[in-house]
Amino acid sequence: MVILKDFKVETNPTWCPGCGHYTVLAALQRAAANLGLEPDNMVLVTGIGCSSKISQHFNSYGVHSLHGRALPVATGVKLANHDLTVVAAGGDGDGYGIGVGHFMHTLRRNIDITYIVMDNHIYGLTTGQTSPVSQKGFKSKTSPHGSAEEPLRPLQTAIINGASFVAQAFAGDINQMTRIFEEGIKHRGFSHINVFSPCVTFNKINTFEWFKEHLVNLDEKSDYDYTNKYHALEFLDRHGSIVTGILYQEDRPTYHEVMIGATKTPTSKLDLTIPKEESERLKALFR
Amino acid sequence: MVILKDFKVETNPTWCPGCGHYTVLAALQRAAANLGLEPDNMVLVTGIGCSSKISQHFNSYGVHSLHGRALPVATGVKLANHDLTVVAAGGDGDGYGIGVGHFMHTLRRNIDITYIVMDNHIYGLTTGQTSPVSQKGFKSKTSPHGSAEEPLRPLQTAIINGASFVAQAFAGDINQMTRIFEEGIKHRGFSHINVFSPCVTFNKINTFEWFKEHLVNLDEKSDYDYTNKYHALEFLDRHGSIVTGILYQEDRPTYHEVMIGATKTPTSKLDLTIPKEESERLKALFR
Amino acid sequence: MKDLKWKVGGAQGEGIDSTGEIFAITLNRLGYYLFAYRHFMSLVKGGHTNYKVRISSEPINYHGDDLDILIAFDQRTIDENFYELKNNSIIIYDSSKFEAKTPDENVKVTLCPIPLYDFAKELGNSIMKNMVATGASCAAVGLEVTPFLEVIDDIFKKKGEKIINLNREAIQKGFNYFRENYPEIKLDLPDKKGKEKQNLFMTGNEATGIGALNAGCRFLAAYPITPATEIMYNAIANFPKFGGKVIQAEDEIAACMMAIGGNFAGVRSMTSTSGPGLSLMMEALGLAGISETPLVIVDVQRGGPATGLPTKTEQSDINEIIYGSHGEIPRIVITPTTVEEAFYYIQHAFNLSEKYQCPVIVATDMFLGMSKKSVTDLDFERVKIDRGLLLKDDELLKSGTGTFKRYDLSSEFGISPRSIPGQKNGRYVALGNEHEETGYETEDVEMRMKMMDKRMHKLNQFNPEELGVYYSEEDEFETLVIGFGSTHAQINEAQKVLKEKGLKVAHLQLKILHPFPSNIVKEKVEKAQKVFVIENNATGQLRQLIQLEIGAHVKLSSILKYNGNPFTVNEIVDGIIRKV
Amino acid sequence: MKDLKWKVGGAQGEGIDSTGEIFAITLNRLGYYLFAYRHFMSLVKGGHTNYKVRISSEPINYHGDDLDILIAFDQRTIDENFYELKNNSIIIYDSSKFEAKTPDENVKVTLCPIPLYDFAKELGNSIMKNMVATGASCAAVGLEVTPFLEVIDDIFKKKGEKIINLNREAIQKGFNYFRENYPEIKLDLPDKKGKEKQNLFMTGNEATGIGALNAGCRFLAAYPITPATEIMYNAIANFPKFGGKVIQAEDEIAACMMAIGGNFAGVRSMTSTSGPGLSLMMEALGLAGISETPLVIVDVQRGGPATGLPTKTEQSDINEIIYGSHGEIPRIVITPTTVEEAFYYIQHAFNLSEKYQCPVIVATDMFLGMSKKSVTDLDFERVKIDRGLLLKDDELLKSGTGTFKRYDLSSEFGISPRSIPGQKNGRYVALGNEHEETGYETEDVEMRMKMMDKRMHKLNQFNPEELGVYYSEEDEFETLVIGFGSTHAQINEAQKVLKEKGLKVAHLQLKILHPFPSNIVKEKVEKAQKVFVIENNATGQLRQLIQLEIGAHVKLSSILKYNGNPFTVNEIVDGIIRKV
Ligand SMILES: Cc1ncc(C[n+]2csc(CCOP(=O)(O)OP(=O)(O)O)c2C)c(N)n1
Ligand SMILES: Cc1ncc(C[n+]2csc(CCOP(=O)(O)OP(=O)(O)O)c2C)c(N)n1
Ligand code: SF4
Ligand code: SF4
Ligand SMILES: [Mg+2]
Ligand SMILES: [Mg+2]
Repeated sequence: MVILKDFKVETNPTWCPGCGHYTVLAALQRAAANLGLEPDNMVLVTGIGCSSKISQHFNSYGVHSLHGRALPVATGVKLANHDLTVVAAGGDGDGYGIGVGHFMHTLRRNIDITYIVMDNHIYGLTTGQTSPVSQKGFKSKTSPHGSAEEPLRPLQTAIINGASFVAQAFAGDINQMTRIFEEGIKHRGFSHINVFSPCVTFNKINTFEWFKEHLVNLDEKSDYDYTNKYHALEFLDRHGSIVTGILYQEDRPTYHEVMIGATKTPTSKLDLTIPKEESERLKALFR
Repeated sequence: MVILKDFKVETNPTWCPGCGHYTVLAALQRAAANLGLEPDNMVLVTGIGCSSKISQHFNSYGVHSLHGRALPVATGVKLANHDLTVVAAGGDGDGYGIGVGHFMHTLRRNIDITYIVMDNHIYGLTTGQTSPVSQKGFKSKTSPHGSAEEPLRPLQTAIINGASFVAQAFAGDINQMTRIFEEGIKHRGFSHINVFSPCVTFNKINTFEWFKEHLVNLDEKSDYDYTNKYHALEFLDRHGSIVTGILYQEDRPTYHEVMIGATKTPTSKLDLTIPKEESERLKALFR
Repeated sequence: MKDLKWKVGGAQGEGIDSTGEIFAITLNRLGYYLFAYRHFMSLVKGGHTNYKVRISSEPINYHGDDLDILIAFDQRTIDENFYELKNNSIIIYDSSKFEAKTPDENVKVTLCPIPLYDFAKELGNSIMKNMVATGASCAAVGLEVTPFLEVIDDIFKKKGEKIINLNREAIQKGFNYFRENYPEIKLDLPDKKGKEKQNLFMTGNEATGIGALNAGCRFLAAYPITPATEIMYNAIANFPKFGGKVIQAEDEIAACMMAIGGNFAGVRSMTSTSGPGLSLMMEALGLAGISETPLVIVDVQRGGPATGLPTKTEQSDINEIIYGSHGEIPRIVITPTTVEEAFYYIQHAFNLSEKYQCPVIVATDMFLGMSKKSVTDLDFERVKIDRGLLLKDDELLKSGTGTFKRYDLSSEFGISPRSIPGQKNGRYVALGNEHEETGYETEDVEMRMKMMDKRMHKLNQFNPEELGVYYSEEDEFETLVIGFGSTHAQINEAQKVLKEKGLKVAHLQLKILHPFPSNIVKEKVEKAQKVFVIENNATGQLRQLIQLEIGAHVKLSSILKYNGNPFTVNEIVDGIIRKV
Repeated sequence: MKDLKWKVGGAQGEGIDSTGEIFAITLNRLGYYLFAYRHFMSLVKGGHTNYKVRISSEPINYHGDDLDILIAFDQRTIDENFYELKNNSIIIYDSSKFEAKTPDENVKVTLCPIPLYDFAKELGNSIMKNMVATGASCAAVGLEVTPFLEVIDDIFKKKGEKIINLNREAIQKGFNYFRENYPEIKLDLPDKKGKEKQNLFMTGNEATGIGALNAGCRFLAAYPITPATEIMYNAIANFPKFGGKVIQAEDEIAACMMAIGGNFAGVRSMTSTSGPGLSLMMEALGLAGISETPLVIVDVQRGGPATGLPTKTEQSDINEIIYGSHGEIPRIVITPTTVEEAFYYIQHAFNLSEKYQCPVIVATDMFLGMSKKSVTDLDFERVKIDRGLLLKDDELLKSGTGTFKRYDLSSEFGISPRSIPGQKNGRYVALGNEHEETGYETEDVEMRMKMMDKRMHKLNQFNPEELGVYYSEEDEFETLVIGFGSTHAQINEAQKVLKEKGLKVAHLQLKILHPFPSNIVKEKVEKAQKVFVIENNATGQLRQLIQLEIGAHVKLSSILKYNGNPFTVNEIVDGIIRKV
């Protein structure tokens, strides 16, 4: 039996005390244990940032890749062996800044991975610059007079462009977050989970308290219909996107089931020998 | 007085006969002439693709840059000299494939440029591969069994993420297209104009005829409210995005007016000398 | 070696390629050895394109300097290709469209007007002019029409009876017209030495694709780019049968990162691209290097820089391939010289990449990648799959549940055994930061040095000469000619010409550039009085490598070509003669 | 040269930096010459960090090998820095937190426990322990407390009376405690030779930012990355006053492309980054090269490859900087050696970039970029803005309305005059494809050659030696030491030590690597019996450049360091002595 401990590593995370990323790690460990996943069958792929260090602190296979590039690596891993549970994770800068192009394309392909964005509305590791989801007017070292840019709306963008599971969680509510992670991992297809995970060191605006004050919890709305895209968009809009819960879910084939060369057996387990008659057939193509 | 001829170059475009891009070029030339723009005060920035060759065929300053990178170049040009009329253009592969990250960030900044995407649902110049907006099931050399991916929804994405002008035109209707270009160029802020511009050589599905059959013209809908985002989203959804007209428009400050270092005088026209008292002040910052 | 050179030219989009193809496929099936070169422009319709076929009695890797038969669909074809025509050559042209003018009276050329277009129109489809021309070509080289008709049957099988018959008729028309009107003209084909229907007719790109498949590659992530896209098409056509997967990535960064992910997860994975894409992969390359993840990149080079000359050939990415990516990583750079080698060397690339757990870049170019040749045979057994130090499940099980040392410093030659996800007890994090033996991030100065040394010294035990150097085996020579990659054939032919002229010339062709095969290059350079380095680039990148690795600056002299076309034999001969 | 070295260390996030800053700023204002080096890790809190200040009576560019005073907030600080402590040095440590242990009994060190934390607590804020330590430091070096209090007043001006008083009190407390408890301890400061409140105290990054501003740069597009982000901060703080603009791009590709757009539109524009960002700019670099658009890139190098050692120094991007981007372009690579040069050379970079219409890369590193030194003065007049061949409005008007030949082949040295958008009659398309004189895309073989030659020969007239080589002016020497960039100071000091030991050593420091200053390097290398090439990288990238450009393989020998830290003087001295 897999237990929580199996997903823990010996060394301690190097995050600042109180950082939201700690609870995200804990929730992911719980979710994995609750689902009875095997650490050896999981791969956690991350980009670069404080948040992206989570792949070093979670006991599974992992790739701590390059800034903004978690999703293509995760895609490669999944397509190589679709029996693996693949989770991609990173920060808002990583995923919605430099990496937003991969985000758009991975979600529309419906690759069967869970993508957790630890969104603190700031660049943490590089010590506090404005991120693409920082609020308009947000002051940081790179926007001393307040950000002049409209923040991106990743959840809405995901919903509109074909993500089949879209949810939002909050590092201040580990129980809901754990449940959402479980649902996201169970979901067959691309699961996009944005987690408000406050940076206690550099973001003095979007703090745990701030989120607690503003957050609307979908679990408390019994009439919410998470199969309706426009319902989700409208709801997000009404609440300034400060909502937690499962926003949208849809069942459709995942990429590795329908892509060129789709196989039941994971690619990594295939026999590589090419029988004589096949090599002759291949040659004959050129005669 | 500027006339249409001023925007024409001597050499002929190298597009295939009948390619939609011809009319896009013509409409842009007309729009520029109608608006009385000076060719010398215009910059047309493109990426790489058949469509992106438009910068060579339009008589203004131009940059025919790199695949997917028209928008950052256009941004640099505009911020360097905001008195210039800056138009960015390219294909669907260029803008929504490799370049979609720049698209997202440029639009949310509301850089005052007009971005024309000549959308033929295919990669033309590289002789026919599936593009990120090719329909699901679309067959091409890279998706012989039909595309397995959900196409991106660029218009909806633009509307949701803060583009202040979003419209769609059709190469088969040069008059409407010209009007839309004029409005887009006049609009202060980021104007996103998607133009259905059929590739007569490689896309045998989304042809001129196909579009003519399916297109809904917003100009004919007197009750359409282009100031309402959700109205626009819903309308696009209802018509499978095959709609022409101005979908959404909003008035808000453009980036160069509110960014760090915003000036009335274009940056390129500033005097570069640093007076003695200023150099002394600068040095004093380090004492 | 007797040969005959034939070329068809016209405007892009007119079907020039398929005319060339049908002509060439037929001759290949008959047992001739061919080499076919495609010239085209970076636009879809209009622009001049041509397809040249050299026909020989022996295997060849170059389409030849000159020309015996030119089929011209427009005057531009004549203007642009006339300089290639030999004395006593012929031009078959479409007399329904234009009156041919020959730009130079000194070259004796026979004009053979044929109303190609009119014939086609008669058949009801102007595109048939290509087939009429094919028929005429058949007559001009003195072949019977039957084998051509058979090829037509095969190729248009799926298109139905009607199309087949139309094409057959067109060929027959052209054949008959030529026989009747130019009975005296017959350009001799060389002896046919190959067996019928035996030789394969394929491009370097196709050989790369099939080679990768045979190497056990089961995942290709790529983004379309000329002249590399064909590798992707080939994979799409052939990987699925073997459970292999192909994905069209959103850009080259993603493509390369996907391939890294695939390799990490235990599948031999690659990406194929050309210069612009390669430049975008520089950061990813470093990740593969430091995380010791295998990775194979194929760069089909084209004219640079930036977008440069997208449909032309060049060998100018070598510097970036060897030196690109910030910081320092081990890597292997292979440059196959022929279509056959494109097949075999991609297999070595996968073996080396897994053996040394480092990126391997295979650099071909548009000339090698898109030219087609008759290949006698491909030996699918020659290069055995060797997956390097991949731990077996039971080895890992025995190791206990303690943390797995993926980057074990005590490993021999610095190559630590790998585990792959799914294996028990093999968990680790592959990362782009400096790390400890377990993969955990570190900034410790000692560990940093040890890990850098581990990585940078991995290749010390690898002897690049074993993999790939061709030497012409002269015992005595004065002049040494060095090239790499696709220039092999022309240098080879040039060497013969120079020898006939009495020069003592040896030829060294490098098939690996990094690690540099210093020993043999040094030995030969030292023996030479003068060394010519032949490259399809403007700065002499190989010459610079030789200077760096060997020295001998004063002996070295560059012969460079960077106008987008492959070298001719004559250019090399001339270049050398002018300087010795 | 007498000097004193002081260091404060503790956990990241404890305010170590500001302790160092206040101590250093005060001494700088007093007229001492300082060099301050920051050591930190790639995580935000926790981890060991320290701030070292070397105080001298003359300008210096290195923080010194050893240490006189260590302020330790934890035992780790002692453990990690003990090796630097000289005999008779002191450790001031926080005795309310731990009991100091010294790892080596052979080094005579006086321990000065002070209950820093308890004092701070008494004041009501634990962060005040830093100020207590500053006060103690002040006493330890025998200074009066007043100048420190003045600095406190200045720095906390905006924070209000209360904070100021708290800080003042804390300093006073530390000062008094030290005086009372360790009256016998006073480490002598060197003579103070500078004028009070005269020297600037700044980092290489700050000098780069201010230099760019003075060069007329009015647009910076960048993406945050350690250790380059400071340049962006500096621009944000100072450009707007002069109408300059700064944008935080979405990634480095965009940043570089924006800078190209800005330059195209006539504004001197730049981007600043470090290795990973540089790798992403490779394709854009080629675009600037072929379109002949000026572009300045600053690469503040850090430990590679990939994410590598993000907060450590290295000189390992040189290969990519010189050889990166597919295809071939002209470029200039400058490597300033001091903070002052960071100021002047960025100005040359802009002039050269506009003069030669090609990219210029300024390669500093984290050591130079983030270390702070006392700078006597910066001469804002020294490097005049020279915008190269920018056409005036009336010149263009005179030219008539015919198509403008942006890439005029008849231009002298291949440098064609430029127009900028908005100018009448200057319209053209800047492009990444090969092009004609007007900028129109071409695949013509003749034109291609001409354009390549034009671009590649532009720099022939540029003499790199004029720009940047330091030579120590020995007439006679046996050993030559060559370095580039930020290693200047340590090599310089090492040279002195070696001379004292009787070795005949000369020192050549390169400030430009491409085009390579071959003449002087050749001349000196030829004179030398043995040449040592000192580099902060693992493969000897400069040594390789010398081999490539000069030859002399056997004379050359590398002294390399690649553990993330700058060289010590001793490492260089030892390295040389061991080999001569
Ligand atoms: C190509 C590249 N550019 C820039 C960086 C520097 N960098 C490291 S982390 C980071 C941002 C991290 O922000 P985010 O993803 O939001 O994560 P957080 O630290 O806030 O959790 C940046 C810009 C890098 N490592 N690589
Ligand atoms: C970095 C890079 N990758 C790939 C290419 C090859 N390429 C040129 S154009 C193009 C696609 C063009 O499609 P689109 O933008 O839709 O324009 P269209 O030709 O359809 O008008 C591609 C993939 C390139 N030039 N650069
Ligand atoms: S800097 Fe912010 S995001 Fe990073 S570890 Fe600290 S609190 Fe968390
Ligand atoms: S290939 Fe398609 S997009 Fe390109 S020019 Fe021809 S018709 Fe137009
Ligand atoms: Mg963040
Ligand atoms: Mg397209």
